Order: sequence, then structure tokens, then C-alpha cells
Amino acid sequence: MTDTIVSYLAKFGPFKDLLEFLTESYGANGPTLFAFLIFLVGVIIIVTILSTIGGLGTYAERKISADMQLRMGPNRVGPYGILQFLADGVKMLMKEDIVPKDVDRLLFFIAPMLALTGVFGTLAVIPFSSGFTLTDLNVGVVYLIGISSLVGLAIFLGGYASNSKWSMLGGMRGASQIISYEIPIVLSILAVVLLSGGLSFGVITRAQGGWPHEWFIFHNPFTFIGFFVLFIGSLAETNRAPFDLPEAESELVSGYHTEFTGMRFAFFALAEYIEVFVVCGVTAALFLGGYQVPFNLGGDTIWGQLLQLGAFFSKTLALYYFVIVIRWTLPRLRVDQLMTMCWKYLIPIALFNLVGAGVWMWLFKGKSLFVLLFKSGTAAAGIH
Amino acid sequence: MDYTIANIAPIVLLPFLAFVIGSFTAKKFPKFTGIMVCVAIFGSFLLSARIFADFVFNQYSADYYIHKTFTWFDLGPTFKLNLGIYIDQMSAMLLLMVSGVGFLIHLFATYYMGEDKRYARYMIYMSLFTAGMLGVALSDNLLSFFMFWEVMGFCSYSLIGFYYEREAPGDASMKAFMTTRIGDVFFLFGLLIVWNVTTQVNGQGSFTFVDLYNVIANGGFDGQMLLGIPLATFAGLCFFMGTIGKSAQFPLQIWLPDAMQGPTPTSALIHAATMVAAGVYLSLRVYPVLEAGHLLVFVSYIGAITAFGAATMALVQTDIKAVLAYSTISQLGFMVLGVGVGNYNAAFMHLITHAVFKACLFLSSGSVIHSLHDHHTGGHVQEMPRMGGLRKKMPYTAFVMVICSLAISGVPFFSGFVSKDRILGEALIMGLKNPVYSLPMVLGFVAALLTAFYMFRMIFLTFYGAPRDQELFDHCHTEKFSFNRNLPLLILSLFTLGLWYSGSLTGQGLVKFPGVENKEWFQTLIEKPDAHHLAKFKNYKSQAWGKVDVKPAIDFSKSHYDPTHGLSAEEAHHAHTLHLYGAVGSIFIAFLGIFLAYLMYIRKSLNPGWWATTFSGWYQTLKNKYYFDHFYIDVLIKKVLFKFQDFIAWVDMGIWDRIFIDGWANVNNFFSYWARKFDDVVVDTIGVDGTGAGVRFFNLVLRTLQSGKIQFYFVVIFLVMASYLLTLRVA
Amino acid sequence: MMGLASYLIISTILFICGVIAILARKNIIAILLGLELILNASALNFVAYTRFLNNSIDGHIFSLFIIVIAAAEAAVALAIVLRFYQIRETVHIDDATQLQG
Amino acid sequence: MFDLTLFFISAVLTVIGAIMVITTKDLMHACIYLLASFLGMAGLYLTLGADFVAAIQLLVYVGGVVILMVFAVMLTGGPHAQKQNKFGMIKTALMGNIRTYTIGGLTAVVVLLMMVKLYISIFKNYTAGELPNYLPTVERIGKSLITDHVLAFEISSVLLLGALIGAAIIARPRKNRIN
Repeated sequence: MTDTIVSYLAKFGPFKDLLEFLTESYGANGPTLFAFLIFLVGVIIIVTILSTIGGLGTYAERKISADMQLRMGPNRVGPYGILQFLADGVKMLMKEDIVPKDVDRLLFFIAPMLALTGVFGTLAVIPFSSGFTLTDLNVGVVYLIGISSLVGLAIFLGGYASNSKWSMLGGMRGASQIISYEIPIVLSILAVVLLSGGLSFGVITRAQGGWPHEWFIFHNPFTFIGFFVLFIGSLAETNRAPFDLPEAESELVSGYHTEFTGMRFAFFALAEYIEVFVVCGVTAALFLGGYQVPFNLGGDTIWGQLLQLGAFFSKTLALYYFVIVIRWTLPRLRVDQLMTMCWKYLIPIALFNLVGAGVWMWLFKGKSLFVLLFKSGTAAAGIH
Repeated sequence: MDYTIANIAPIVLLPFLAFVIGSFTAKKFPKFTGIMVCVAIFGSFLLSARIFADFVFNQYSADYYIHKTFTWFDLGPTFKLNLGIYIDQMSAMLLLMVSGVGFLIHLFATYYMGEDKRYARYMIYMSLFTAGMLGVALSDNLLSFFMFWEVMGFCSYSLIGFYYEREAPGDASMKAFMTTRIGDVFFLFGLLIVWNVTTQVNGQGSFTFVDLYNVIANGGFDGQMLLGIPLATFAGLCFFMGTIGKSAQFPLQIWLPDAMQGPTPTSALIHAATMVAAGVYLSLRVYPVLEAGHLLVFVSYIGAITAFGAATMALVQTDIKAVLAYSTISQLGFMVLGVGVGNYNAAFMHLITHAVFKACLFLSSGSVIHSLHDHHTGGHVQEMPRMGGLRKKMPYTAFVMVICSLAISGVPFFSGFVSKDRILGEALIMGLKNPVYSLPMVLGFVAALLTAFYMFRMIFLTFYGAPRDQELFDHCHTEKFSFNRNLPLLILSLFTLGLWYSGSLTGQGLVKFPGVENKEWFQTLIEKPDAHHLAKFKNYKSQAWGKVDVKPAIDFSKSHYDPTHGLSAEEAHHAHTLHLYGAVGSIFIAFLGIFLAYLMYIRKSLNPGWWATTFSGWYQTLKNKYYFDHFYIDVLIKKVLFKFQDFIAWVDMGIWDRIFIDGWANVNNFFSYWARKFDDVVVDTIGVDGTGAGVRFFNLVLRTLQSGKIQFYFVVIFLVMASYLLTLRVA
Repeated sequence: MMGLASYLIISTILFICGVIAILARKNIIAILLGLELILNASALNFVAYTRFLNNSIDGHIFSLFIIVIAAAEAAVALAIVLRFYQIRETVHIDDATQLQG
Repeated sequence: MFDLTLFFISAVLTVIGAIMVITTKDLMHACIYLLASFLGMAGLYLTLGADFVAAIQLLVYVGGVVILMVFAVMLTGGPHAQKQNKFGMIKTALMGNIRTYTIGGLTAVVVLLMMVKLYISIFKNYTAGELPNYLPTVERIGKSLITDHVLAFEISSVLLLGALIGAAIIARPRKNRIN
């Protein structure tokens, strides 16, 4: 609850006058009203942007997959088919909202909403830039993992509520997959937390520098492996690519959201794509230096913030691209392979990384490999 | 010379080690064992001789002594027992005599027992016995004295009963052991009294002679009464009973004649020279107690009666060894008489001289018996009536035996005369001075006469006259001079001459040798520890064993011969004249005895048969030893002891068992009856069954509670927690 | 309005709901749900007292431990219930009366 | 004002969730309401300034336990487990005999007394002092976990390991299933 977007904006002129005005008029709860307004506006902006990014995600995926398969991809709607997602959105809205018989009505309605709340909940902590993160909770990472596990529950409930065997199977698979991959993700994130010494995204990002050699990915061999474990885990977390068993078309039609039509399905699909973006953002923030700009151009000025935003978005979209590419290259895993991969490979590696990072911290006093090799102890002030 | 353990302890240890090693090698190497024993005894003889030389020849002082002790028991301040060795002039001489005579007897024994199949076993017991006797001579206190005393008792028992195939030696050894045991019991009482008194006086109980003498010197015994008798008298009596038992004095003399069942060297060593002498040595050592207890008169009476009685019995004996046995008893009587009469060093001298010639007599009688082999019975002949005229067959033995008989009968120039004459002289003085002593004096002189008579009776019966059993005589092969048979006898007979002991042929100074003062060692070196001589023991110091002797630092004054024996001139003259009369009297008696024997057995002018028939009553009494055995066995044991035994049995069975044991039984019954009653009623019905019923009831209640319904359990838990919280006093 | 009392009231309500859930429901898993509620109520109390009374961090730590152990307990309990179901074919609480006295 | 709204929302969420857990027939709905009450609890923790505990609450309960419960429900015969037991007897919640009711009533009374006693004492002598402002608690918790409560911390890690392995072994489907 420390430095949020509100505290950042309050530093600038116009917002400051607004603040004084509100404090005179509403007395004690003036600042809270001010914070509320700012949050309201901020949330609206971020949600709309992210939804468009989600939509563009679908577009991007179809375009890239087409490109990889030497075909055109959508180019009818808007220049180069850029507005394809809007068309899909309208289609979704127009579709008839079918509720199958004997469906657990309460859960049927709640499941999509839970998925969306889970995803949008995580937006609060994603560090777009030093100023524009909504709230830089000092338990940010833990909050994020907690909220994102809601999605897993939503998937399961969706599968269960639609009262059909296939969706039920899809739901069970999805839930178990998400839960089991949560562990390696948490462990690798812990490795980074260990290095940066704080749970909040701001602290972690500030602990990294602008240049790649200052990012955590190259900090020491253990975090390097940790990055890939996190990436694989996040793929599984978002039911993407090799791990997209829950909505494996070949076996379970489309898994847990077969019975959902219209806007409910849109929620699920949107939630999925936004979550991919969120996960890539988190990976970027943790390992690729987040909004850190080389030559530490970033700063409190608007331009600095914009530069930081640019850096963050470029890194995240790069990862996003990579995720999409993986979808069309790797074959789908069997369920037991999925499980053995998680429990017998990823988790041990993640544990090894965590211990390795700890030992590295203790052994080299937190200095990165680069600093150790190229700079004598005194010159570099050490990341930590 | 410095006295360390190395030159004192081996005297006792050598024969003892010979016994220990011998007991292992007895079966396999008998010959080796025999030789080993002789060498051991010779070793201790050399050491004793060395001590004797130092004591008598170069020190020559009456109060020169060595006293080394070590702590045997140390149980705190009240009970601390020190043992050790104490050598003064007397024990030095005794050591020399015992080891010397012992060695010669062992030498003879190798001849005498040579062919016996248990030869090694015999030699081992002999060496153990010698170790015991040497231990007695060396020990500085009554306890180790008593221990070695018992070792000797055991050896005499086992040696008497050596021929255990025959039944007689068994009985004899048992008899000897039992009678000496009676004496020892009283000796033990004496020990207890000494311990008690020394504890009272100097706080720390002790048995050593020196402490005993100091206690008596500063009046430890005075005024103490025990059962109405003054303690000193009682103690003296106890010790003297020890002597009576061991030296076969008047009441307990029955065992010595029977002890002749053992082999002759044993009789020579044990029942002539050493063991019986130990008894007299005991009374010599505890003389102050006897004197403090005013027992000297009693002692002299016992001595006189024994001497006379034994002499009379010896007259009628037909067995050569029996005669010698009784002569031993009477000579011991003379020694005790000497002690009683107060002539301390004469008694000791007679002990030494008697040991020498009696050992020689026994050994020679042994060689006689050994050579007389009866083909019919296969055994050796000891009966004098069957002997006679053996002089021709055994010239050496005959010669030796004659010399020793002359010594024992008190013929002048011989040691017997010197010592016996002094005893009789002192007895004469005391008898004239104090009428109480008159009977012992008369008995002493008559005994001396009889001694001379029966000794020469034996000589004439065996060696002179015609051989009465011709066949036996022919079988007896003539004697060739052999080292282990005849040499010891010759040496022993050599030492029966008087001049060794008194520096003058007659011992009375009739024929003096130049420089007689230091030859008269018996007279000068041995001091009677009577009342006023005890003072010197006050500053006696005992040394820790194992330390080199520091005695030479103190110079002991040389003592010299005092012709007046410490009496005033006029008394000395009076005593001297009386001694002269005594000497002349005893010489006359000796020759009279010999002449009578000559008349009776050679000239046959007196007919022994006549004497036997006219005094047949006396003859019979003498024959069966004044009926002592009869009196003891039939009267004392059968009539008195068995009756007493029955009485005790009656008391034990009748009173003790009936009242206490059985009585106690029905007390138990009573209690057990009520215990069972209580057990049935209370414990069973109430206790056991009661609890059973209780459990069943309680079970009912609990079962309903344990309904298995988990939610019900949760409610109960919740209820209990809530009520507990209710009780909490919330601040 | 946000005083200690309101928090205590909320935790009491939770506690009562937990107890009722345990007592009223016949399905073992429902009982476990009730149990979770009770544990949460107690954890809430701890945090509330830390906030309003002595602000020592121990309250937080204790509630953390409650959460951790409650999770472990839930896992084991459900494993047991699974095994019970495999053996008994039913999860009805009244069938689990084997430990009857 | 912001705190108040957060408090109001999470309190309502928690209480309604808890009550619905009891009243719903369907077990799955009970789990979801439980999830709602846990979310409410997290909110309450936030109002109490315990942000780390709220996060952990979210992570553990919302992320783990509820899903566990849902899985358990699915694996043991679904939400509408048959009301009657093996013998076909329909067991209603209120079945029981005099004994259970008496003890139930007794406990209700006792609990009521306890509550009354507690609240009286709280209202009587608890005065809301000046509340300390919110501080980030993560560092303090981390520090005290490692220093003061390290024993409990280590033991709970062992306990979790035990629970992990135990649960896995117990719930393993056995080869020889006894039907």
C-alpha cells in the first residue's frame, strides 16, 4: 500500500490542485476520495488497454501461425486484418447464450466471472513502469500467485458445472495441471525474491539494471535455469501450447468451455489471452529487468515513464511472440508426461535452483556473475 | 653381623619350601625329595650356626637381642597384630640344637626309611615339622608360637600315624593329637588373657614376649581376679597346661609311649629332642607369668611326680623304644622340676643336653631294631627279651648306646651329669630351705637312681649276655660303618661330653679348664627373667622387618661368669657347699643304679622274677601304667563324658525342642488360621469380586458415552472446552 | 466501527458457523469445511488482537502457522477420507463408527 | 473511508459465505461459498494491516485448500453424496435421540454464557487506543520467523513434509481394491 499510482501522480501540478480542492471540500476523507478517483480512472484505462491487447493477441496468434504455415491469416477486417478481434467480439455478443439442462446454474454463471476476476486481479500489481503500476504491494508476488490460482479453480468449476463428461475431464485436467505447475513457478520466483530481497515487483525490478548483463537472467547460472522453469510453468499455467490439454480439440472437443457459448466463452478466451500477457509481463519483470531502461533514462518525468513503458511492453511482447511461436511448433503432451514433467523434473530443478541461488548469494555476497568476472570487487557497487 | 630377612627367614622357610616342593615331587622323585629335604635342613643349620656364633662367641652379652616385626593385621587402632622374630641367647642356642640334631636325624632317616615305599612322604613331613620347631624357636610372640606349635602337633599326628595300614598307629596318632589338643586349648585361654591384659595396660593388644614382660614388670596382672583366682595364676596355669599337654607331663603323659608306633627317627626327632622340648621352652619363655602367679611350687611338684612315675614305669618295660619313651617323660619331668625349683638356665641346659643324647639313644635303638628282622612275621623285632649279645653284631651302635646311657644316667664328665646335677643341687637347696620343696627333692633323687638302673638294664638286656633268640641273632648281619647310619650317632655321642656345656669336666669347677669364664655360657648368657630382671625389657625396641639391623650402633656390654650367681658371698658359699653335696650324692646314686643293673642282669645275683612276684601288685600297676589309660578311658570318658553327653542331649531334645521349636509351631498355626479367615472374607469377597462388579457397572455408563459417533465426540469436546473457558477469570 | 469488537463478532460468527457445519452436516468433507472455518476464525482473532492490542508481530506469525498447518491437516484429512471412501464406499459420518466403545 | 468500504465488503463476504456454507445442500456450492468467505477473510486481514498474512491466505486457502476440497468432493462420490448409508437408511441431519439434544442444548447454553462473559469483559475494559498506522509487515515477519520462532518454523517444515508424503501414500489407490 506504499507507493501506488496515486502517490506518483500526486507529485504533478494539476493533480496536486485537485487534491487540495478535495481535501478542503471533504476534509479528512479527501485524500481517499482523490485516491479512489485516480484508481477508478487508472483501472478503466488499464482494463481497456489490456482487453485490446488480449484481442490483438488472438489476432497476432492467427497472423503468426498463418505466417509460419506460409498462409495469409486474417486480412479482411481492417488493414491487414488488424480489427479481426473486434469482429470476433461482436460475433460473441451476437451469439445465443445457451445454458444446457441440469447444469449447476450458480457455478455455470460464476466460473467465467471467476476466471476474469482472477486475471484482472493480477493487473493491479503488474509493474508497467515505476509510476504506472497500480499498487506496488510489498507482497505483490505472493498476491499475484494467489489470485492467479483462482483461474485454475474457475477452469475446474467451468468443467464441472457444464454437466458433461468431456468438459468434466477437461476441467479436472486443467485444475490439476495448473495446481501442479504452480509449485515450480513459485519456487523459481522465490529464487528471484531471494536475490532481490523483496516481494514487491518494484523492488525486484529496481534490483535489476537496464543493461542485459544487469538483468537477473544473467545474474547467475541458477537464475538462468530459473527463467526457463518459470517460462515453461507459465505456459502450463495458461494452458498454452504443449500443455493445452484441457481444451485439446482432438480429444475433448474444446475441453472445459465446450458448453459455454457467447459472452461466457468470450470471458474465458479473453481471460486466457490476458493471462498470457500477464504471465509474460511477470516473467519479463522478474528476469528481464522489467521497465528498466539502459542509460537509466527512466525516471519520474513523463518521458522517463513512457520510455519505461516502452521497455516493459517490448520485452513482454517479445515473450508473447515466443509463446505463440511455441504453440505451433511443439506437439501436445500426454497427461502422464505432463505430470511426470512437472513433478519429476521441473520441481527438483526448481528446488535445486532455489538452493543454488541461496548458496550463490551467501558465497559471492549477491554479486552477479558479470560483476565477478569483469569488474574487481571494489569497482562495481554490486547489484544488491 | 647385620641381620636382614635374607639371613633369618630362610631358617624357617628352607625346610617349609622343601616340604612344599617335596609334596609335588614326592611320588615321582622320592630319592631327590629326600636329598632336597636334607640339604634344606643343612641350610638352616648353617644359618643357625652363623647366628649362634654371632650371639655366643663374639657378642657374648646376656642382653643382646634381635627383634624384627612386621604388621600382619591392622584393623584400626584397637586391633593391630604384629608378628616377627625375636632372637636372644636362649633361642640362638635352641636354634642351633634343633637344626643340628634335626639334620643328623634326617641323615639317619635317609638310611632308616630308605626302602620304605612312602619314603618321600615321610621326609616331607619331617621337614615340615622341623620348620615348625624352628618357627617356635624364632617367633617373638605367643600367637606365631602357638601357630608353629600347632604345625608341630599336626606333623606329630601324621608321623605317628605313618604306617596307616595297621590300626594301632592310627589310634596312637589320634590319642597323641587329642591329649596335646587339651593342653593347647588352655594355651589358647592363656593367649586371650595376655591379649586382654596388654590391651588394658597399654591400650594396644599385643602377644609379644617383650610387651608381656613389660606388662608384668609394671604390675599389669596385680589385683585382677578371674573366677576367684588371681589372673596371673590362672594365666600361668593355662600356659603350664600347654606344657603338660605337649611335654607329656603328669596328667597327660599317656600319649608319648603310644607315640612309639611311629618310625624311630620320628620318635627321635619329635618325641625326644624337639617337640616335647617346645613345651618346656614355652614355660621358660612365660616364666615371669608363672612367677607372678606363684605357681613355681606346683610346677616343681608336677615335674617331680612325672619324673618319678615315668622312671618307675620304665623299669618294667620290655620294648626297647618304650623304655626310652618313659625315660624321655622322666627327663622332661626333671626339666620342669628345674623350672619349678628356679634353676632357669640349668633347666634349659638339661633341655639341650637331653635332646642330644636322647636323640642318639633313639637312633641307635632304631638301628638295632632295623637290623633285627624276624622272618616269620616279616616285621622288625623290638622286644628286649628276644635280644641279647648284640654287641658282637653291632659294635658301633653298642658303643654309642653305652656312651649315651652313661650320659643320661648322670655319670660325671658327661653332659647329663652336668645339667641334671645342677637341677638336683638347686632342688636340694630349695628343699632344705623350704620344707614344701622337700618331696620334689626326694622324688628327684630317687628318679635319678631309677634312671641309671633302667638304662643299664636296657643296655645289658640288648647288648650283653647270651642271645636269647638264636635264630634272630643269626639273621642279624654284622654292622658295617656307613655314613648315614653310624656317622650321625658318633657325632651326637661326641656332643654328650660335659665340657661343651660347662667348660669343666664335672661342671662343678672341680676340674677347671683355663679361661673357663666364657665356656660357661649356659650359666652366664641365659638370665632368668624373674621380677628384678624384667626392667631391662623396658627399652627394648622392635625394628620394622626388612630393614637392615641398626643394632650394632648400640654396643652391648660383655657379661662375665659370676660364680656367686648374684647371691651374697655367704649365701653363695652355703649354696656352693650344698651343690657339692648334691653332686657327690648324684654321682653315688648313678653308680649305685648301674651296679644294681649289673647285679641283676649280668651277674644275675638278683632275680628280676623275684622282684616281680614279691611286689606283684606294684609290678602289675607299673605294667599297665598306673592304670592311667584305664582311668581315662573307662572312668573319665565312659562314665563322666558319656553321661554328660546324655544329659546335654536330654536338655536339647526335651526342653529346647519341645518348648521353643514346637511351641513356636502352634503360634504359627494360630496366626495362619486367622490370616486365612481374613483373606477369605475381606480380600476375596469385598476386594476382588467387589471391584469386578464395580467395573461392570462403570462399563455400562462408559459404553453409552463411546457411541462411535464422531460428531457426538466433537460436541463433548466442545462442551468441555466451553465450560473450561467459562471458569477462566477473564481480566 | 472497525474496532476490535466487530472483528471478534465476525470471528465468533465464523466459529459458530464452523461448529454448526461440523455438527449438522453428515458428509465428512462438509465437516472438514466446518473445521477450516473454525481455524480461520481463530487466525482472524490473532491478527485482530495484534492490530488493536500490542502490535507485536507474533500474532501474524501464529496465524501464518495456523494457515500452514490447517492446509497440511486438510491434505491429510482428505487423503484419509479418500481411503475411507475406497474401503467403505461411503463418506457418511455415521458409518465411521468402528472405534465404538 | 477506503478502509471502511474494504472492511464492510470483506466482512459481508465472509459472514454470508460462512452462513451459506452451512445452509447449501449442494457440497460444491458449499466449497464455493467457503472460497468466498476465505476471500472475505483476506480482505479483513488487509484492513487489519496484515498484508503478508492476507497474501498467504489467498495463496494457501484460495489457491490450495478449496481446490483440494473440490477435488475431494469429486473423488468421493460427487456433491450429492447419497443421503442414506449402506443399509439404505436415509440419515437426516436432525436424526438423533434425547441424549444428543440434551448435550447439544447444554453446550449451546454454556457457549452462550462464555460468549457473554467474554464480550462483557472486552466491552468493559477495552478502549480503542490510537491505532498505529500501517507498516509493511513482511520484513518484520521474516525476521522474527527466523530469529524468535525458528523452532516452530523448522518443525512446521518437517510437519509439512510429513503431511505431503503421508497424504500421498494414504490416498494412493491400492492395487487390491476391496469393493
